[in-house]
Amino acid sequence: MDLRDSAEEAAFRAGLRDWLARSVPVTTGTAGAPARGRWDDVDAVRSFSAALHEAGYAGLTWPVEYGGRGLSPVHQAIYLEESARAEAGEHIGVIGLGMVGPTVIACGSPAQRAWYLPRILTGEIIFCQGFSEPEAGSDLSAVRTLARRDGDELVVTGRKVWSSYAHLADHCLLLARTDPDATRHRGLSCLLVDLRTPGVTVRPIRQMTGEAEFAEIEFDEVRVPLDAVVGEIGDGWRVAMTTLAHERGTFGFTLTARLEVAFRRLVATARARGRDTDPLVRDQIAARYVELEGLRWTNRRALAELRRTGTPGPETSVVKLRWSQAHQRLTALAVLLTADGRPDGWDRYWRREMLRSRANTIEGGTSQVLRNVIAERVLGLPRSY
Amino acid sequence: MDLRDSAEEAAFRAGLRDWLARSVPVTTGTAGAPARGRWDDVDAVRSFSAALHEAGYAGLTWPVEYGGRGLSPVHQAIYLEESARAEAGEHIGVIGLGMVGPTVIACGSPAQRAWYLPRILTGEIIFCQGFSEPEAGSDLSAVRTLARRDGDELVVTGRKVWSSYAHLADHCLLLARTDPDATRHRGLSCLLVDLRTPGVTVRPIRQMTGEAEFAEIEFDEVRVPLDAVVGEIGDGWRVAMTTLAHERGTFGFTLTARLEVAFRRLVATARARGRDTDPLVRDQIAARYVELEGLRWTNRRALAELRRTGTPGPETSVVKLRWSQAHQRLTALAVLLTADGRPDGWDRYWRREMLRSRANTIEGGTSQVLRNVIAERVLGLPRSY
Amino acid sequence: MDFALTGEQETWRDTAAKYLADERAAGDSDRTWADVTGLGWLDSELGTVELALLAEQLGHARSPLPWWSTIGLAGPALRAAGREPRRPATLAWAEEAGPGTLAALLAPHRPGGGMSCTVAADGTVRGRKVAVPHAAEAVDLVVAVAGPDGVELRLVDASALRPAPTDAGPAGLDPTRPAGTVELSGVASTPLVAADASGDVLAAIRRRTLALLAAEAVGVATRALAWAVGYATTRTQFGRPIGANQAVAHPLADLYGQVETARSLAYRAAWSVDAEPGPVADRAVAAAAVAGREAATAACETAIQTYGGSGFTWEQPLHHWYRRAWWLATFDGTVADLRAELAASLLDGASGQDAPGR
Amino acid sequence: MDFALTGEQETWRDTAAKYLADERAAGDSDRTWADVTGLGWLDSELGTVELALLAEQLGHARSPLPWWSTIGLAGPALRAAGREPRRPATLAWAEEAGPGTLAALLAPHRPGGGMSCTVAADGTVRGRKVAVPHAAEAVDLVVAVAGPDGVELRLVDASALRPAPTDAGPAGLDPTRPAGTVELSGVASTPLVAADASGDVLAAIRRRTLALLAAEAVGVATRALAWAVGYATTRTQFGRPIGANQAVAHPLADLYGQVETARSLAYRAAWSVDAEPGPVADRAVAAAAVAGREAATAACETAIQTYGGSGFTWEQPLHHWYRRAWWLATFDGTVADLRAELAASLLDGASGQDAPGR
Repeated sequence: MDLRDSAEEAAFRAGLRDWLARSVPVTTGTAGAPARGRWDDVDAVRSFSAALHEAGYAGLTWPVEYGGRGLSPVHQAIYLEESARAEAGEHIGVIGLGMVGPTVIACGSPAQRAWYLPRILTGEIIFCQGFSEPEAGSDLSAVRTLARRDGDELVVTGRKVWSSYAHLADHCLLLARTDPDATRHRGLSCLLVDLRTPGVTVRPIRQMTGEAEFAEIEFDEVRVPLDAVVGEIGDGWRVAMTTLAHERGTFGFTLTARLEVAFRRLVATARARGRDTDPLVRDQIAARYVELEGLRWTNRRALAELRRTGTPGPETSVVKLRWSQAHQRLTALAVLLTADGRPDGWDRYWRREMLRSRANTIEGGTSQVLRNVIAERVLGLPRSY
Repeated sequence: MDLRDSAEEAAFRAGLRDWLARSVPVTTGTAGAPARGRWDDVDAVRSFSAALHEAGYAGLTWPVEYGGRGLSPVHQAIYLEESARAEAGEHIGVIGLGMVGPTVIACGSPAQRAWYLPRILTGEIIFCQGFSEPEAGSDLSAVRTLARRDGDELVVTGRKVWSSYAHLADHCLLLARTDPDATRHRGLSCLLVDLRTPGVTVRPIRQMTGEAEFAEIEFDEVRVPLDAVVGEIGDGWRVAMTTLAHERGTFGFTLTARLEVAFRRLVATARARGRDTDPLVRDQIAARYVELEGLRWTNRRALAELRRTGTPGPETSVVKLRWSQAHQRLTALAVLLTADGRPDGWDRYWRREMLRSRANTIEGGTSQVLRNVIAERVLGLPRSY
Repeated sequence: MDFALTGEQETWRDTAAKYLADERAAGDSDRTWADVTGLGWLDSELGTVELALLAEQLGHARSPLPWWSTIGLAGPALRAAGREPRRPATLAWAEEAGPGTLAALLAPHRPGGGMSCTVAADGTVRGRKVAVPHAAEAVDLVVAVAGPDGVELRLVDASALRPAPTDAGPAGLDPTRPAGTVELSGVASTPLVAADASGDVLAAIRRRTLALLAAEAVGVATRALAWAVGYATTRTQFGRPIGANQAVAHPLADLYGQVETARSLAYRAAWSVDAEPGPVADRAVAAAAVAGREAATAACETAIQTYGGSGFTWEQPLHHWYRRAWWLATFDGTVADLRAELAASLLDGASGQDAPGR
Repeated sequence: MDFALTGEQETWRDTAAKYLADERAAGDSDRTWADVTGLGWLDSELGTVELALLAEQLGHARSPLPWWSTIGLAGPALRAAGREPRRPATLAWAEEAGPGTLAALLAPHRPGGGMSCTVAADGTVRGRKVAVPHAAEAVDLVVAVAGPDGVELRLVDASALRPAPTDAGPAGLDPTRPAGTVELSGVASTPLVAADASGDVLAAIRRRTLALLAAEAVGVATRALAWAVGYATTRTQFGRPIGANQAVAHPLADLYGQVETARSLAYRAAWSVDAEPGPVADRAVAAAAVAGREAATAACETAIQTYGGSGFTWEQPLHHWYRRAWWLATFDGTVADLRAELAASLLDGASGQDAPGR
């Protein structure tokens, strides 16, 4: 056990930190408060993504043969920590890089690898994920979107919701039912679909913050070639689980690094408002710090397990659950600190962050479902649902 | 809506308060801390019970024809409030007065009424309740204690647990299965059993505080005359529900009045320890006060409903649930206030109260079961268990 | 001792609920104002319990009307001068460098809280007020100003102001609870409450306003809980209603308990404002405000979680109530401030010892 | 960056667990002490991570041994003087009118905290120490006394004391964590740490002790969680295991998350004590102590609730662990005190700005 960076890791971190300091565009909102919305300026995100790729920071953990750097998850974790601390934006292909690409590497055909992977790395192709449906909710095996075989094509009809940034994306990894007679998680297939195909309609979903980070995608008799299927027909459940496993991998680092940025802003807000001497506020800030630190070191513990065994430790399952609560508590505290009616930019910033945080316990697995999973799969309790 | 006592209620309260001031024996523990254990000195409880009866404060709501005062539940509530504020003990027949007596009045035979009721009022007979069983837990309809018919007698064999003060009692209201072939809540009967009958063994259950307020009762071929059955044979579920309904009636007032005593002691402790100027402690004390007040006025709202409609309002169902949490939080706070290693009697007092309070969310209906009941019966949600 | 609403009170509440459920109430605000005036919601004989029952229904409907500011913030000052609040009205007290909250204005160690708005001998008032609720809508403007003998309350006709009061946007998350700035550039004013009585009237204003908003918060919480229960009963997942999961049902059961205790405290506080004004009512109001505000926020958050994905969409109306809940949670201070006030009442000074008794 | 325990560390932990699970470990304390000495638990080459792994297992077993006071409270002072802790030892610092906690003794604004125990020129010490952990069991007694140049740490042989140190009963709820009074009536002492170094050594003592107790708390929590999971899996009610109820299962899932994050922080703090002593380790230790203490109490409370009626009987062993959890929750201050310390480190002074970075 040694929690210091190795010499090689330290060098990677130093180089990255240096690059970030030079390359992250400075954006500031009113009165020193952060500019709103990570994705408000899509052109800026695109050009930063290109810079990331050029500097070799896209696809860190992808195998070298597919254009990646072949580095360990620890490097990926360092990348996520440092880019969050530098308040750097994410690569525009965050879903392609983190989920779809690894899925194509693991389950895709040589032709799929050759065509999609380089384009994901450069940001030329932007993927979204089409798993959730209005009626299915947390129950992916209840997917109803139909992909009917018609000669060399599949004809897709159905509706997907909660697809992150689908309105920015041009491709979608779609989970659809290819065998309408098979129930539950049998008879599903995963397809790589170009969203510019006729019959696709993408409608942004406006969140309660007033912004749209998600979209619904409607497929109306959309014709997709058979070679768009990832793996075999009927293999969709396994492929989708591969995708979700990659989502869980080092995603905890992304979340925790975002929380650290939020914590730093909380401290700055408390100072700016002169509330950092209030004992109740100090107690709360310390409590939020303990939560942040707990997540940070649990991530690292899970990473050590991932490196040793190839699968993340069971601790991983708690990170999203606890992160979402910690983030909600932090933003609510910040709103209270800025609720004295004196507008200075921070008040609007925190209100928006607080509203947005209410989705944290729902998106990417509701807290209720996560507790079911922990109870059943980690603790071995009897199935309760 | 008028929250003041009526003239008649005010007179009753004043008389009671005056009587309590004269009659409650003063008991004080180390360094001003309260003496431990409400029932430590059984002789004192007996003589106070006799005094209560003599002064007309036993059986306030019982009909006059059965030796009661025929007063409204409001008077009972006033009695409970005032006696708790005076830190008066309870009548030794608290279960007989509050639950068994009313059950005998509602469901018993004339002979049972004539024999039991006056003796409950004077404290000559002390009742306990024999409902819970080791295997049945929260599920009363799973009762296994058997009462086999043998001529003019029933022969009882089985084991009851969590019977409050059964080691002080000489009689028991027992729920037993008279028809072993009927399942669930059919085939049950309620019996009035003299615990001095051969074959009965009472063993106190030591709680984690080190004290014993509960006992288990073993029945080994105990012969009970047929006329000990309350209501009809096979009618036990209805009779038991009558008993439990009486438990719920004004029990919230007892609980809340006890919480008020605890709150006063909390404030006294904070002052004695010089912690009443600590902003975090002040915030906590205020939060506990809001909880106490919420219970107090919810009780009164429910009582108004009881008086108007004869059944307590649905708010009643939340009182025990929220009271138990409020009491646990209060005692935990008090332990922290006295945890500085300076023993003064209060530290031991609060530690014992805190340990005891852990049972609050279990005894008399676990919080989990109470939430089921509220969800299903009050909110109309689908059955979840 | 009778905590039951009278039949008249129940009818009063139900009539209000019925009107607010009608789409007419959601229409043009001038017409709605005329309606509620006609319904008697501004009548002087209403007790605080009746007003609280209205406030509860207005919270349930998340009405945008400036009724609460007219009745709660301006009403007591107007009535103290023998006037009836009939037109949309509000109170202007906060200043940039002066008192931010009513509590600060009333704090015994800083009477007036360093107020810089003043009144001249000819009755003209001068200065700037900020964070004035419904500043742009109010017709009658009660302003707190520093006179020669202390804080006075005076009436200004908003239509006479140049520049007109501005709507600086929502005072928090709820766009239907805007606040604005009022420039008093030597404008004429009418005396309402002199310096010797203003402390009592301002205390009464705060007490009444917090009591009404506590009831409003209970209305918000009730509506959110009802939505959540409805959704949990009808929405199916994994082949059964989601409310059949204890993970969904038990938080709603807890919430029911939280809302009902908050309701008990809100009604009791409203009664107390009329029946026992002074420290007892102040404690009752603070306790009700803490419980009501916490219930409203918790109810909306639990409802959003119960709805899952759709809970945080713009189209789902829940967030409008959540925004109101947050506005309520921070009006004139936070629940932490209210608890600090309660602690002072319970722990400091001579009255502390007896406080828990009531 | 590698957070994994080494194979040696895992073996070390498992050997300790195996020994503590044996009934021999629950027997005569002298024999157990000889055993653990033989097992190397007092060896000087052990790092704080290895010690924390032991402390975790001792918490899991709720061992009554004064190992933690020997290694944590006395060890650093003995080692600073080139001595090895082999016999049961402790530290005496608290005084009736002087410092109550180590934190108070170390507080920069009151060095020594008004200590009245003194050392004479001939090395004899005089005064009274209170709340001394394991006072009656310890053979080696490290005492903090006021010398001419400041606080000194000196060694007293407990067997030389007249009267002998008393066991004043449990310092809290756990009878296996007693504390007592030590009368120093001019008894001979040996110098361990001079005034110029005592501040650093006392800080190291506190850091190490809090880190070990954080790990012990994680052990307590782990045991309680395991019991609760076992009971929820086997106990049936209404015809199925109670763990099939989300009302039972979900609190255990939450608890698992709480315990695992506390474990991460405890290991990290232990590592930090050796690798980065100073403010970074102090923050790491305080965070671990907060999380560990809260996890231990929560785990025992959830376990008691899971067990239902039997959970609060004396016969059910859970309450012994709950008592230990409460002792841990209040040792040398509460979690609120620890959070105040964290807040000072994060918010005050120059280092605050960078603090969140580590």
